[in-house]
Amino acid sequence: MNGWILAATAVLGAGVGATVWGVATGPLRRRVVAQNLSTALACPALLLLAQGYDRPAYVDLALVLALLGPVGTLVFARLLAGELAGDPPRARALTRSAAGLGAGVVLALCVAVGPSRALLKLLVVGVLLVGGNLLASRALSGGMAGARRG
Amino acid sequence: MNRRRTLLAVVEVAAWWAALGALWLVFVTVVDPLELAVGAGVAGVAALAARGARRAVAGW
Amino acid sequence: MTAVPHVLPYLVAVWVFLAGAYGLATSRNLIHAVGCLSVCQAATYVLLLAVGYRDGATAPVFSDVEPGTRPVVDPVVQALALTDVVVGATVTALLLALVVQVAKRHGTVDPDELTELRG
Amino acid sequence: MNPRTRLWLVATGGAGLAALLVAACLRLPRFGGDRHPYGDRAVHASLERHTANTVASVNFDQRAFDTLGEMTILFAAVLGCVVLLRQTRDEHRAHPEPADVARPVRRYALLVLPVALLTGLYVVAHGQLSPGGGFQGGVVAATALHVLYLGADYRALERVRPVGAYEVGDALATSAYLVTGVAGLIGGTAFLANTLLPYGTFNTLSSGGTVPLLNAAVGMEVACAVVVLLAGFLDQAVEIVDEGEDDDRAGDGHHHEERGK
Amino acid sequence: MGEAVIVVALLLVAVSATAAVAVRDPVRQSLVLAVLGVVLAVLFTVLQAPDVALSQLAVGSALTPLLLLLTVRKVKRRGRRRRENEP
Repeated sequence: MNGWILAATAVLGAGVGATVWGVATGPLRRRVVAQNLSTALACPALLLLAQGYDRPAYVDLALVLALLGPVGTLVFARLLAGELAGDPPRARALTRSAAGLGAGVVLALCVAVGPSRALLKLLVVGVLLVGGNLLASRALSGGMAGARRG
Repeated sequence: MNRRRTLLAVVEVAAWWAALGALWLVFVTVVDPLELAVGAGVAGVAALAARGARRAVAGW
Repeated sequence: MTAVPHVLPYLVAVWVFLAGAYGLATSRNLIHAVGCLSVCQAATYVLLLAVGYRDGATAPVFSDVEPGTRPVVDPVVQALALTDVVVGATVTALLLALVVQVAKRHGTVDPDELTELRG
Repeated sequence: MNPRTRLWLVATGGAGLAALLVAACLRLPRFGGDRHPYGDRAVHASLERHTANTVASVNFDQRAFDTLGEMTILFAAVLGCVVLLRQTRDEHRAHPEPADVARPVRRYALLVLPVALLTGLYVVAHGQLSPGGGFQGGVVAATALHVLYLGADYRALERVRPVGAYEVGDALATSAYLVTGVAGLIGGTAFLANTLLPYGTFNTLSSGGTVPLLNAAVGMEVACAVVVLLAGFLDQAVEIVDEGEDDDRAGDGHHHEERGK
Repeated sequence: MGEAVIVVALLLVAVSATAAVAVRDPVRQSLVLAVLGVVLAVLFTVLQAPDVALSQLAVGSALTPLLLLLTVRKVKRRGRRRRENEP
């Protein structure tokens, strides 16, 4: 057990745990935000685990999650646009803090890894993660308003 | 105008190809000739898909 | 280590399976039932991987570690679970296609109403 | 059977099953134990054949016949979906109206599509080296295409997705797997035996004998299967309207929401 | 306690699986199932099964929710028609 895994445990227990609770209760607008945050928090946790286990190959998992997590949120934003239009989710502060956590984790890992090809891969994952989640959050709060049918 | 359009298409695909090829090099851990060849092919497929997608969204 | 963590993963698998089965039995909506079935499937993955785990070991993937330097977990159960995940998703899709057919034929996806229709 | 009796039945059966399962759990080898005879042998065999990802070696070499079965299930499931979701005589196609998606979302979709496709193909190509393989990469690549539906509209997706071609690809990939197996039978020793090709240098793309080939075949099959599968569902949900069903346009004004019944 | 992360992931799976069953509306259930998929992927990672985790991520994050929501949309359209026919 090292510091990286401890950090991952904290992110999982506090962050992802909270999103599980958020997605299971409350109005629909809170649930979709919680779903988006669950990928935004699980991805840094996966990166931390990759570093903690000293397995650069595990970064592929975070890469796939950073790509497909926001796509999953887009699925909900698109197909629930009708339900969400009347009651759009607003969670700017939460989304930003999750994005900030993701960026912070990526930067910390970059410092730990040092200049190499792995660093570039981490940066790619970080950009996809932060950009994707901010955009998915934007899509949830009205970005799909014109796509209620079709 | 037709030649101009072809040129634009080639430039678009080539730009995507270069960007995606660079991304492939970031993903892989070991670089050898076979890896480069596969990467070039895959980046080509993805570049064509990128152009196809852009045209499909914009209308033909 | 106390004795609890040694059976906890198995107990979690049992719990997830039973929860899914309960949902299946009491479901009032076939789409919800298909979701519950995928929860049951998840229990099998948890059980398989728990059986294959080894304390302090790492994944049996040697692209970034030298073979023999670190203990590795059991790859056989992982291979079983891996194909299961994707095939399970397609089976879920098949069941959902059946649900669409049921909705078309009978106009409802409530299993109780469907029973009444038949009887 | 009334709901009350059924609940009793479920409770009794569930309690019995729970008791049996917990009793079984207590007798299982302890979690994290050190005895994995099959695993150790599988790792040994995989390293002997220069396959870095032992899980890929188990799937496509040591238990390749089993994977053929999995592929067949996949193929049959997709076939079933296509049959169940086909357009029947009393249904017609209503063209979906173009959707008006916010511009950043559309740009994001156009950017993510090639990147996700590349990632999917990367995962397939490195299946025998790093975590991944045909099953995972195929799903990623197929999902990548559908970003176009999410970020634009269904018509845009239909333009880049001729379903017929993917059906052919699905069948071709399945046959490619079989042909590789038969080639092992003819040129080597047994069906799907990995004796045909040199094992190559450890931890490079060409290592592992026939593992990369089978991996690629599975990747193509899964990708095509998922595309065909989603095409059936998208057609039903977006395009196909049967007689009497209220058209999208008529019903759009009131989106009912069924709150947890 | 090197196994703390495993215990946390196991508990998350147990809780989200229970929630996925308890939430009865298929739309909300598909949201919980998406989160369950991500949590399962994390559990598989800490059980040192990155291949399975990748599989679960690919399937659970976008494909399964899309299938479920498309089915819900199709069925709902039919249900609406039925309710209007028999008041």
